[in-house]
Amino acid sequence: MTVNNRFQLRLGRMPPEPRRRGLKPRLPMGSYSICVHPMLLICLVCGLCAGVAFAQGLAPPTNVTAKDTPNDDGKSITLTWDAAAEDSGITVYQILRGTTPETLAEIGALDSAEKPTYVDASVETGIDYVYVVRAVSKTEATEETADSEITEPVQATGQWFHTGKIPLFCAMLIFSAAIVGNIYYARSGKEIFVRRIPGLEAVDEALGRATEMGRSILYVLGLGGVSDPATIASMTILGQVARQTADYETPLRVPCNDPIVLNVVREMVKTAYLNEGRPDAYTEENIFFLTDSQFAYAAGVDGIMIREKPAAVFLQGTFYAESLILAETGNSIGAIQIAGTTSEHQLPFFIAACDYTLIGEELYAATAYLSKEPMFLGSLRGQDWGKVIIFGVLVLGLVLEPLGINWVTTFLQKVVN
Amino acid sequence: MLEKIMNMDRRIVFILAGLAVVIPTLLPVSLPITVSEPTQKLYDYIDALEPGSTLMMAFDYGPSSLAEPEPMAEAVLKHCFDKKVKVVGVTLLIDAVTLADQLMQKVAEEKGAVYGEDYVLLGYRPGGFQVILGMGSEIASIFDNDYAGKPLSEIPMMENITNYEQISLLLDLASGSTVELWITYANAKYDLTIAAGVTGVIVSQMYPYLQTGQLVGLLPGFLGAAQYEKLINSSGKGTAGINTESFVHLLIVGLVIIGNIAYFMTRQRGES
Amino acid sequence: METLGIWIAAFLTLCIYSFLYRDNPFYRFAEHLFVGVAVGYGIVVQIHQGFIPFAWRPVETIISGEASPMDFIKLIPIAIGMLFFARLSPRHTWLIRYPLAILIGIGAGAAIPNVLQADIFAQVRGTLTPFSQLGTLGAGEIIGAALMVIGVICTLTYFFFSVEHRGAVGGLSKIGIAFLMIGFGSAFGNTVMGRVALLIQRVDFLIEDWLGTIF
Amino acid sequence: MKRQVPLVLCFLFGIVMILTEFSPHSDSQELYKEVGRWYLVITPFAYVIGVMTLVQVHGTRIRRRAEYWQYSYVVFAGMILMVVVGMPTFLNQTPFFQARGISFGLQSPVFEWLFEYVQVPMEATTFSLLAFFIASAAYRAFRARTFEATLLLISALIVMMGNVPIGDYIWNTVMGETPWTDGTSWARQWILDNPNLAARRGIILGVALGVISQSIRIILGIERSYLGGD
Repeated sequence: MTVNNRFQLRLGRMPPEPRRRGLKPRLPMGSYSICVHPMLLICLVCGLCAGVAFAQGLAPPTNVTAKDTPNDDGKSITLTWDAAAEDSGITVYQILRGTTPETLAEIGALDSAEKPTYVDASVETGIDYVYVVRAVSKTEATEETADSEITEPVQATGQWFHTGKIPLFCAMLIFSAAIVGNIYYARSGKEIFVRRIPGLEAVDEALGRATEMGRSILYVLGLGGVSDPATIASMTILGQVARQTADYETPLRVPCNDPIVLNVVREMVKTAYLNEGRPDAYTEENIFFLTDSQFAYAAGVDGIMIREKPAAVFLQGTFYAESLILAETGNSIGAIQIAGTTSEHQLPFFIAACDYTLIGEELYAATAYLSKEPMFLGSLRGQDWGKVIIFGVLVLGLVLEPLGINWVTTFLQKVVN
Repeated sequence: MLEKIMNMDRRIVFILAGLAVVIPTLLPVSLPITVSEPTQKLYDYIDALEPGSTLMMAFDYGPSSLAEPEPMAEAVLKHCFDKKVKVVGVTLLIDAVTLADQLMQKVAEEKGAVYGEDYVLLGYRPGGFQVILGMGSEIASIFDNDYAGKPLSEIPMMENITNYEQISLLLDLASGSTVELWITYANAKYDLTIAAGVTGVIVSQMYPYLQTGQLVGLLPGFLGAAQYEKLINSSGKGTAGINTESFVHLLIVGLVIIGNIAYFMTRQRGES
Repeated sequence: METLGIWIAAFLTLCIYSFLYRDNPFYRFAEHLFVGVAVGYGIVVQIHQGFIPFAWRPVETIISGEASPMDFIKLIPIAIGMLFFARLSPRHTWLIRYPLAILIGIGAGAAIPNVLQADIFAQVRGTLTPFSQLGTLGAGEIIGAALMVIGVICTLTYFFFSVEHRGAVGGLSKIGIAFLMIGFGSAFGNTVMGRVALLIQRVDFLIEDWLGTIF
Repeated sequence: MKRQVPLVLCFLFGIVMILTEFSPHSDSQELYKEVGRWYLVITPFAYVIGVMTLVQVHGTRIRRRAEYWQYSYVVFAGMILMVVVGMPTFLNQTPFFQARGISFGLQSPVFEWLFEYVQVPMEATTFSLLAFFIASAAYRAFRARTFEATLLLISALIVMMGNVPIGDYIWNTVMGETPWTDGTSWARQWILDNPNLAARRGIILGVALGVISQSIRIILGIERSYLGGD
C-alpha cells in the first residue's frame, strides 16, 4: 500500500490497493483504526458471521474475469470477481489455475475480507491460462466449497509503454520543449534579460583586490561529483574566473575533492588560459586533489587558507557540513568571500559568514549571467516558464479544490504513482 | 568597552562553549523531554509493524557525524529487536560500514538477536542512486553477499526478501543528502515507505517531504534520539546529550543577545 | 589494547583541538594522518565492497572457464572502466571521457522522470491537498495552509530570473526573501543542535572513556 | 573520436534511462538493469584515479621538498597501514597466519581497532570543531542589521531553544499559571511546519527545475562542460 493511498484511505475515498499475497507485511488494523474503509468493515463483519452456518448452500463467485495485468512486464495476470454479499458465509477464496481445465490446481488464497482482486505473479509470458475462483466456507466442523465458472484462456503480455505514465511523459515533454525552445530562441540572437545578481558583480572586485595585494585566489568546488549539476555550474563559473586570472596573472588555486572533477577542471582551466593567450601562466599543480574524505578535505583547505592567506575565496558548488569551517576560516583571514550553493542547509552559514551568497538556483543563473551564452540564458528562461506552469497549476488548484473539484490533486496523484 | 565586546577574540567564545559542555557532562541534570509529532509518527509506525516484517536501515552517516544518528540507530534497533522486526542494514557511504557493523553487533548482543535470522548487514556498494534503483528490482543484483562475504542465498532471513516489496519501512539515518536520493529513487519509483533520522543540519529541509507523506516519520537530530529513547523507555546517549545541549544553546542565545545589544548601542552612539 | 586505543584516540582528539588555538605541528600531524588513514580505509572498502563484487567477479567467472557467452558481455563495462587509467598517459587522457560520458548520461537520464515525480508533482500536490479538505480543518490549519501557498509562490518568485524584480513581482519576491530567511534561521537553529552534539560526543569520550582509564 | 563519441554515448545512455522508465516490458527492464549494472561496474574504477592523484601529489611534494613535505610521509604511512591490514584477505587462508590467529580484511580486529581508535576520533573531532565555529559565527555574524537578518536571527533563536528541554522548562516555569504549556516546543514546531516548509518547498521546486533543465541539456549534448576543453 502506498503512502499516498494511505492518505486517501484516511479520507475514505479510495478503496485499498490490490496487493500480492504473502508480500509486504501490513500494519495490523488497530494501528490506524481511523483509516479503515467502510467496505473493509463490512467484509470484516461478514467474516465474523461466517461461523454461523447457512442452510441454502454456498453461492459461487460470480463474474470472474482474468485479464493480463496492464502496464507490467508480462509476468502477471489479474483476477477480479464480484464481492459476495454480507451474509454469504464465505471465509476464504481459493484461486485455482491451469493451462487447461484439467490441470487446475490451487495457487493461492485470498481472505474474504479483502477486496476481490488477485494478482497472479507466478505466470510465464505467452502461455494460455484458465482460472477458477473457489469460495470456501469453513467452520470448525464443516467445510463447504463452491467453484466459479472456468475463465476464458488468458495470456500475460508485457507492455512497451506504461499508459499510467502518460501524464508524466507529457509533463517531461512540455518541460523539455520549454527549455530547448528557449535555448533556440536565445541562439537565434534574441535578447534575453537576466536580473541583476549582486554576488556576481563582486567577482571583479575580488579579483582586482587579489591582484593588487599580490595574493592568490582560492576556488573551492565543494564535495559534489562531476555529474552533480551544482558542480557543473561551479565549473562554468570557474572557467570565467580563470579567464580573468589568466589576464591578471593572479595564481588560482583549486583544491579538489573528487578525482574526476579534478581532471575536468584541469582541462577547463587550461583551455581558459589558452583562449586568453596565456598558456605559459597555467600551472597544473595549482589544481590538485586533496582527498575525498569530507573533513580531511575541509581541514586541508583550512590549512591552505591559513598558510597562504588568499585574497579572495570562492565557495561554489555542493557543500555539506564543512561549509561553516571553510566560511568561518575564510572570514577570519579577511578574504573576500563569494559563496554559492544549492545545498540549502548550508546557506545560512554562507549568508552569515560570507560577503556575497548565491542562493540555490541563483548559482545556475550565475552561469548564464557570467557567460552570456545562449544555452544558459535560454534554459534559465525555460526554467522560468516551468515556474509559470507551476503557478498556473497552483492557482487552478486553489480555485477548484475548495469547491470540491479535485481534478488537480487527483491528476498529480496519478503522476506521482 | 563596547568595541571590545563586539570584537571579542573568538578564542574566548571557544572557551565558553567548551565549559558549557564540560560542566554539565561532569554534573548531569535531567529535564523533561517533550516528544514532537514526527518522532511519535515514526515510533507508531514501527510499533505497529507485525513481528516478522522487515525494516531496512540505511546507515548513511560517517564517523564524522555519528554523534546524532548513532543513538537514533541504537534506539530504533532496540525497538525493532524487541518487536521481533527483522532489520536489513545497508549503507551508501563508504566510511559508514564499519560503524554499522559495530553498532548492530552491540545492540544485537544486548537484545539477543541472531545474525542472519533477526538482522543482516549487507554493507556498502559504490554507485549512490544506482544502488537504490538496483535493489528495487533485485537486492541480490547489488549485494550478492553480505558484509562478511557470505552469499545472500545462504542467509535464512534473506530467503523471502528479494526487493523493496518485502520491506515495510526504510529508515535512512543520514548526515548528508541521501534522504532525497531515497525519496527520489526508491519512493517515487518503487513506492517504498521511507522515514528518516537526520542530523540537525538537515532537519529543516525534511519538512516538505514530511507534509506530503513522502516521509512517514522523522527523528530530528539529538532531540529525535532523546525523544525516541523516551518512547522506548531506555534513556541513553541522546537523553544525556540533549540535557547537556541545553546549556550550550543557552550560552549561544545569550551571546547573540549580548552581541546585538552591543551592536545597537554602538550604532546609537554613532548616530548621536 | 583497548586502553592503548583510548589513549591514542584521546591524543589525536587533543591534537585536533589544538587547532582552536592556532595551526601547529600537532594539528598538521593529525591532519595528514587523517588524510592517509581515510584514503587507506576508502581503498580497502572500495576494493572489497565495490571492485571485487562488480568488476573482479565477472572476470573470475571467465577465468574459471565456466562462463557462458553472455558473461563476456560483462567485460565491456569493465574495459570501459579501465579507460580511467588513461589518465596516466597525458596523450590519452581524453579517453576518460568515455566512461565519464556514460556515468553522466545515466545520471541525467535517471534524474529527469524521478525528480519530476518526487520534487515537482509531489510537492505541488502537497501544497494543494489541505485545500481539498478545508471543511475538516481547524482555524490554525487553514492559516497554515494559506501561509504555505503564499510562501511557496513568493519564494518561487524570488527565483524568477528573466523578469526585473519591480512592482508586484518585486513585492512578492520581498515576501519570498522573508520566508527564505525564516527558513534559513530555523536551519541555523537546528544546525547548532547538530554541531554541539558532535562536541558533546567528544567531550563525553574524553571525560568518560579517557579520564575513566586514569581515575 | 574525442568529442563526438562521448556525446553520443551520453545521449544513448541518458535516453535509455528515460525510456525504460516508461516501458514496463521485460526486455526494456532487462536493458534498464544492464545499464544500471554498467554504472556500478564503472564507478569503482573512478576511485583509482583519486588514489593515483593523491600518491602523485604527495610524491611530488616530497621530491620537491615543498613546505611541510615531511607530513606527506605521514599520509603515506596512514594509507599503507590501513591497506596492509585491510587488503590481503587471501592471506587468511594461509596456515602461517591462521596458526597465529592473525586475520586481515574489513572485519579483522586490527583493522577495526585502527578504525575505532584512529580514524573515528580524528574525523569526529575535526567535525566537532564546528561547534566552536558555530558559536563564534553566531556571536559575530548574527546581528539584526536589516529586517531580513532580524527574521533569520529570531527564528534561529526560537528553534534553538525549542530543540532543547530547557526551552520548555523555562517557558513552563514562567508561564506556570497559564494553560499554555510547552510553548517553546510548540513555537519551534510551528516555524518548521509552516514558514520553513513553504520556503523549503519553493527552493526544492526551483532546484528541481534546474536539475531537470541541466539533465536535458546534458543528454542533448548542449551542455558539454564535463568534456573539459578541446
